[in-house]
Amino acid sequence: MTSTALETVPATLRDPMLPRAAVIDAIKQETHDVGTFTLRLDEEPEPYAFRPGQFNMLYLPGFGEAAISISSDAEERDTIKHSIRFVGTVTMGLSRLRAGTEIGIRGPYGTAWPIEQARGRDLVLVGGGIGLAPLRPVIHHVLRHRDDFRKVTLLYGARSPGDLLYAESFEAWKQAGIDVHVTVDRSEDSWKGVVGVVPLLFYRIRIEPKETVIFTCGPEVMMHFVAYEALARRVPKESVWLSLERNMKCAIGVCGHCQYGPLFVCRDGPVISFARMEPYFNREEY
Amino acid sequence: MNQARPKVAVYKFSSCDGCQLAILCLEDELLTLAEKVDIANFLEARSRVVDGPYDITFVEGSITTEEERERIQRIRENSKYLVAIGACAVSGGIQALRNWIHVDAFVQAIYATPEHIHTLATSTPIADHVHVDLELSGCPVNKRQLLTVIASLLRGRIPDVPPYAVCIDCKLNGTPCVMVAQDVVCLGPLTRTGCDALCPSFGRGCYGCFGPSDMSKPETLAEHLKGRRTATPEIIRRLRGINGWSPKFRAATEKLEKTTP
Amino acid sequence: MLPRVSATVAIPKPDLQQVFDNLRGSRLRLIGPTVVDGAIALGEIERTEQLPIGWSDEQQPGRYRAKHGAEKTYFAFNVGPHSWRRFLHPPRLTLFSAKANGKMTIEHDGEEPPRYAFIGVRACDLQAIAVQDRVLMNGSYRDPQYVARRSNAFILAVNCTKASSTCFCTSMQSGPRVTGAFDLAATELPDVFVLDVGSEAGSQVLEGTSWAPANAFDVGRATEAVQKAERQITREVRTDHLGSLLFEHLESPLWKEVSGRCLGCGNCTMVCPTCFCTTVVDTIDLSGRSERIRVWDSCYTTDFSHVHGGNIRPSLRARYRQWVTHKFAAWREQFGVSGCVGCGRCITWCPVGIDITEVLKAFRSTGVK
Amino acid sequence: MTETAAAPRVIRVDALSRIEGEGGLMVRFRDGEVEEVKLDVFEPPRFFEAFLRGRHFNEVADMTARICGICPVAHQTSAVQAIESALGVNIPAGIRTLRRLLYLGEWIESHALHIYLLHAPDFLGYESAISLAADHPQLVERALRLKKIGNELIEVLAGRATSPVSLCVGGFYKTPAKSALLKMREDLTWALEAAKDTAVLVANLTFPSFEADYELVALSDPSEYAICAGRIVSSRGLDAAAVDYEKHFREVQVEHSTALHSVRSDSSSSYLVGPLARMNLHRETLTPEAAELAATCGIQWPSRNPFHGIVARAIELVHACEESIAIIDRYEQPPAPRVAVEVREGEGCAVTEAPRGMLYHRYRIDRNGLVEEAKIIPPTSQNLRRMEDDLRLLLPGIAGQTDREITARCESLVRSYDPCISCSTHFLRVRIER
Ligand SMILES: Cc1cc2nc3c(=O)[nH]c(=O)nc-3n(C[C@H](O)[C@H](O)[C@H](O)COP(=O)(O)OP(=O)(O)OC[C@H]3O[C@@H](n4cnc5c(N)ncnc54)[C@H](O)[C@@H]3O)c2cc1C
Ligand code: SF4
Ligand code: SF4
Ligand code: SF4
Repeated sequence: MTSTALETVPATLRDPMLPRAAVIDAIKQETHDVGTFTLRLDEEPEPYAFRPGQFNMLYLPGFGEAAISISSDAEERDTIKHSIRFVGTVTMGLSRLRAGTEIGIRGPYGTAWPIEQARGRDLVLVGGGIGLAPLRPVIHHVLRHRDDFRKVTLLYGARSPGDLLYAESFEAWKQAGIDVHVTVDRSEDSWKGVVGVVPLLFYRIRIEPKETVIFTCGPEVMMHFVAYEALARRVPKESVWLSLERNMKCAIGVCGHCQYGPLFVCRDGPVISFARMEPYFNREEY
Repeated sequence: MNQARPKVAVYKFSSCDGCQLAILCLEDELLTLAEKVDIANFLEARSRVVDGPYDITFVEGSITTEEERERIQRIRENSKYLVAIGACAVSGGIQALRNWIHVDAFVQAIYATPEHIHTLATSTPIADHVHVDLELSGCPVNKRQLLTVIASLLRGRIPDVPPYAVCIDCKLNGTPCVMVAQDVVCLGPLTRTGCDALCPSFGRGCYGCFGPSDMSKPETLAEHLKGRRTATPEIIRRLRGINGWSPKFRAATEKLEKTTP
Repeated sequence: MLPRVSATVAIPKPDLQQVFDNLRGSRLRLIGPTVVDGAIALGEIERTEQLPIGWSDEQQPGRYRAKHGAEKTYFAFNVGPHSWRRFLHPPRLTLFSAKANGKMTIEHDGEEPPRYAFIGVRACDLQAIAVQDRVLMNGSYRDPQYVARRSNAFILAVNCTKASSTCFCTSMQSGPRVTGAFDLAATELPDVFVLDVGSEAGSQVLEGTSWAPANAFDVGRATEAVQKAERQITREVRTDHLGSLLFEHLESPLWKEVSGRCLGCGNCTMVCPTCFCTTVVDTIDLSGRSERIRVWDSCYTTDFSHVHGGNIRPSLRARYRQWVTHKFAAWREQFGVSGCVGCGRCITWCPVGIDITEVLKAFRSTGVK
Repeated sequence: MTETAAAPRVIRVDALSRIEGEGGLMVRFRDGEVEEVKLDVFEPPRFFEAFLRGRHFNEVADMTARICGICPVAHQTSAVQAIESALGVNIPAGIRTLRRLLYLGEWIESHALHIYLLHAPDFLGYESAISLAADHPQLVERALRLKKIGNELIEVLAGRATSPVSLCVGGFYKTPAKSALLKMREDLTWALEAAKDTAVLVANLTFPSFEADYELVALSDPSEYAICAGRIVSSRGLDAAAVDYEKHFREVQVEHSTALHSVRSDSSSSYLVGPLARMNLHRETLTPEAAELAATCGIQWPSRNPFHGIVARAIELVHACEESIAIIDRYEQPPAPRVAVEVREGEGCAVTEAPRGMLYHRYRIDRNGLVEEAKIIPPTSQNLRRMEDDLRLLLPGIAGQTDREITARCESLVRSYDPCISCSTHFLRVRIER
């Protein structure tokens, strides 16, 4: 019986909520509450490819799923890296796993950093805490294609020196021609660097507003001040890109949790321009 | 809780035994449970008692005597993870209704030699006395929720007990709202889910066995009920049921009392 | 001989049973209105006697009464506590089960989704189905369960011949006359059903009935009956620039005022025929097996807006605002239609009777200034 | 065990296990003679009768369900029937039958729990059913399934087994469709067979030879095994209407117990209620298969051996399954779940047979429908005095044994009563002092 004039659908539509299996190849403890998981996927059912800024849903049976950005090199095809902060049900469950265990994965999802927009211009990456994870694929890209960009700057901060992610790579990044500025909220005796919140690092660099593209990821208040500093330096709203975080249950735009005004963060984000976000961004409890 | 067989203890304070019975009512899982954990101290079920410390301790009942007040301290010291189970342990239970009356007079009335009856003036929840790691509300607790808590702890997952109101489950079940369709007073919008919206499915109003939901607004419902011609004393009585002593219901009723002549 | 698609025919009312039988003969499960626990709800039916014959309803903010009368009407009531999304997008659905033992073993029972015939879909609800189609079936990802249930569903729509006090479909351009995709659309008259044939399938199920082309008199009476319903509608929402009005007033004190009366129970979202939000619950048992179960969620629950580090919308004010701005503002940007179809359920089934049309009116008057 | 002339030998069980609620036992011997026996009830009083005052009669069933997690149906039934009597409400036969079915569900659940999980381990030499399961898994699985079927019967009728929600003054909030009950039939048919096997199993246990001269008291009804109503009869000739309960029984306080003890008003002597009393008094009203088993199981009825309580319970379990099936087969969903109730001033009481014995509730209702006075006498407080008497009789015969053996025997005797201490509200540790 054909009814109600609807198009016909294939009988077996693959359920987009079904994860595929991935093996944990290695786990590297980055800080006291962050670990980087290296995952390996079978080529089946299809080879895996992502763009910097996108994320996966990681699934641990009996615990649930969590949205985690991909923090590895997009041009390195055989493995995927995720830096995970252990904060709640799923991530704590993941923290107990060992290499060799299989977990579930769906993805990649979401929008990517608009690297093309930065090509031939200055790129400023601004990260806070775990927010450096989704920026790292951009750094990998810059390292591979340094000549595509003019000045590349990383402004990064964490709560304390012990919370700094990927600290062992900072030197190599500097060598490769990235201007790295690091700050911490709270210093410790051994800390010789800058103390203060991330947006303050803007006072240490010079910005050519028309020629600069900014990518930022971190706590919402931090991004708010990053946008503020950028706009104060006349960087156009269209050149400031944020990576947002919301509760997510499906990552495919049907569960409703990640709504942010008219946007679904999973579908229209997580990477989105400040120009698009401005009417809704940082409104009290929105 | 990574060691081979965690030691589990079950203790009773002032209560009806219904919540610890929920463990025995896990008929399909009881024997598996006894394999996965060492039921080391559970007087209602077994005579053998293995000394603590215990990995998981379930405490049923409220504190109503001096002896209980002391005993809960010792139990806490002997327990790694303490779960308060049931309305008595979480909010003082139905016997906390005595907190608004003078039991002394009553003791005089029932007992010929009242001096032999030792009781505190109030019935209070476990968390008023010691640190509680997890509270599982309900009168009685839902055995599925209880099983989820145990299985979660065994697998190292933070137990997840939904805090929202009964209304949501009532709607999931498709039960037509008894308050709207039958003019029955229902505490569902104030009460934490866990019972699977049982009372409305029997055509009657929820009476609050699971205590307040995370954003329970008893005053707001009370205002509305007054407008619907429900007398204030009745509203007070309804809120002062199984979980009357829970801070939210208690505050609302005491406020209502002040505003009624 | 069967009528052509887009023909208008009339059948004697008892012939509806023949239509039911034909549908059941095509292995469809009939879902229709039936009296359950004091309300006209949706349930599985087989015979026309199970319809609420002689029943009507009376709806007001926070109040619903099903009433039995003397007349042998089949559809003399409006939408009830259930909507069709219970069947197209079920409240609880097991996605798959998994076993954790170092390996990921996923079991996904490929059970055939049920094939339904919906009896008595009202104009607003038909519009609501179209709204959910856009969310669950026309985006870049499609929910296979929804797609299967929806594509197989037969729709016998019904034009409303009375309206409840809480209806405002006229404002939302969704009723009371059925428009959009249906197989059959009926208008009930005292003696006959006047049917618009909307599809080949709609025509086929008239097999064996004593259908006849509707005469002008019947068509006239049917039109008049629906117009009568339209005249009964008193509630109204002005929809022009409604979205921008609300977005401009995200920080209005009105939110706090209304949410002060709100219980935060979420009933408004649960009865709404277009709300689509779901969460996923992971069960866990002693054997190490777990299930992932998709469950309707509501933007009123605190867990809904929970992220690590706190809650995005800790206050009820913010959650109430999320509901209203999603329905009336964001939805249009997201899916190109209004998220509200004017069925009035959220008004009737709000236990404290908060009336969305009044709330919007209040915004309108601040908006105009 | 060294015994000096001066120091008494004391045996204490601080907290009795495998019973419901908390109590202890203390036995003191002096010069080899039993000097004192005390069943300590330190379960704190919960003051139901106090806070029921001022509540509306419609709330009483929900509140009294919380007296006991194991026999809430018993409390609810006694409560609603007492109130119905106060308000002059007549309950149609169909609803009364449904209440009986609900009550039978509780008997099945409670008896299965007691027989297998609480008492049988004593006879089979295990400390618990959990250890028993290691050697005899099929026994414990049978027990659990029986118990579950009892619970499910309650759930179909009233939502949940602990604090059920459907019983109310006037009837039920909702009655089940016949189809819902028929779903239970297959399980109950299995349960009937399992109950029969259980009866044979327990009748063949080895029982201590011990007898006492009881006044047995139970509800009686010539037409059926009395549960929800009947006259109060005893083996010593008492035959009274339920309303005269308080004329024939009274409560006394003892120092070591928060539970009051019930005694006969005239003689101040103890009496026995519960399965053994019921079986002894009116076996003739058992269902056919239960009656057949009672006659052939090898126990001589009437029996005055309290340890035979487990057999009586098993035969009642057979009865409960058998009668449940019969009720389900005859069941027609009543036209209305409850009858209209008009508020009026009044006083009423009801006696029903809880799994553990007679349960008395009395209420006085004022003209606004609020409770003015409530009185609740649970079976365990009626049996407490009798338990102490039994222990006093039992001990001289076993005084020569070790403390461990004495303790075990005493505990088993107490368990044979299936005491429910939480239930005796105003109501175990064993202490033996020698
Ligand atoms: C697009 C995107 C990319 C992301 N990328 C990364 C990434 O690369 N790395 C990363 O570490 N994270 C990332 N996140 C964040 C990550 O998704 C969350 O931290 C993760 O979902 C937490 O899941 P969980 O189950 O472990 O925690 P949850 O159990 O959801 O808990 C989160 C937090 O809430 C607390 N909590 C839990 N339940 C409650 C409750 N009922 N009441 C109060 N508090 C509660 C927990 O203690 C914890 O602090 C990303 C998020 C998004 C949306
Ligand atoms: S918002 Fe209210 S009126 Fe609009 S469609 Fe939803 S339930 Fe109906
Ligand atoms: S966000 Fe709220 S209003 Fe929008 S679809 Fe979800 S539950 Fe409905
Ligand atoms: S139904 Fe009413 S009270 Fe409940 S959340 Fe909606 S508006 Fe608030």
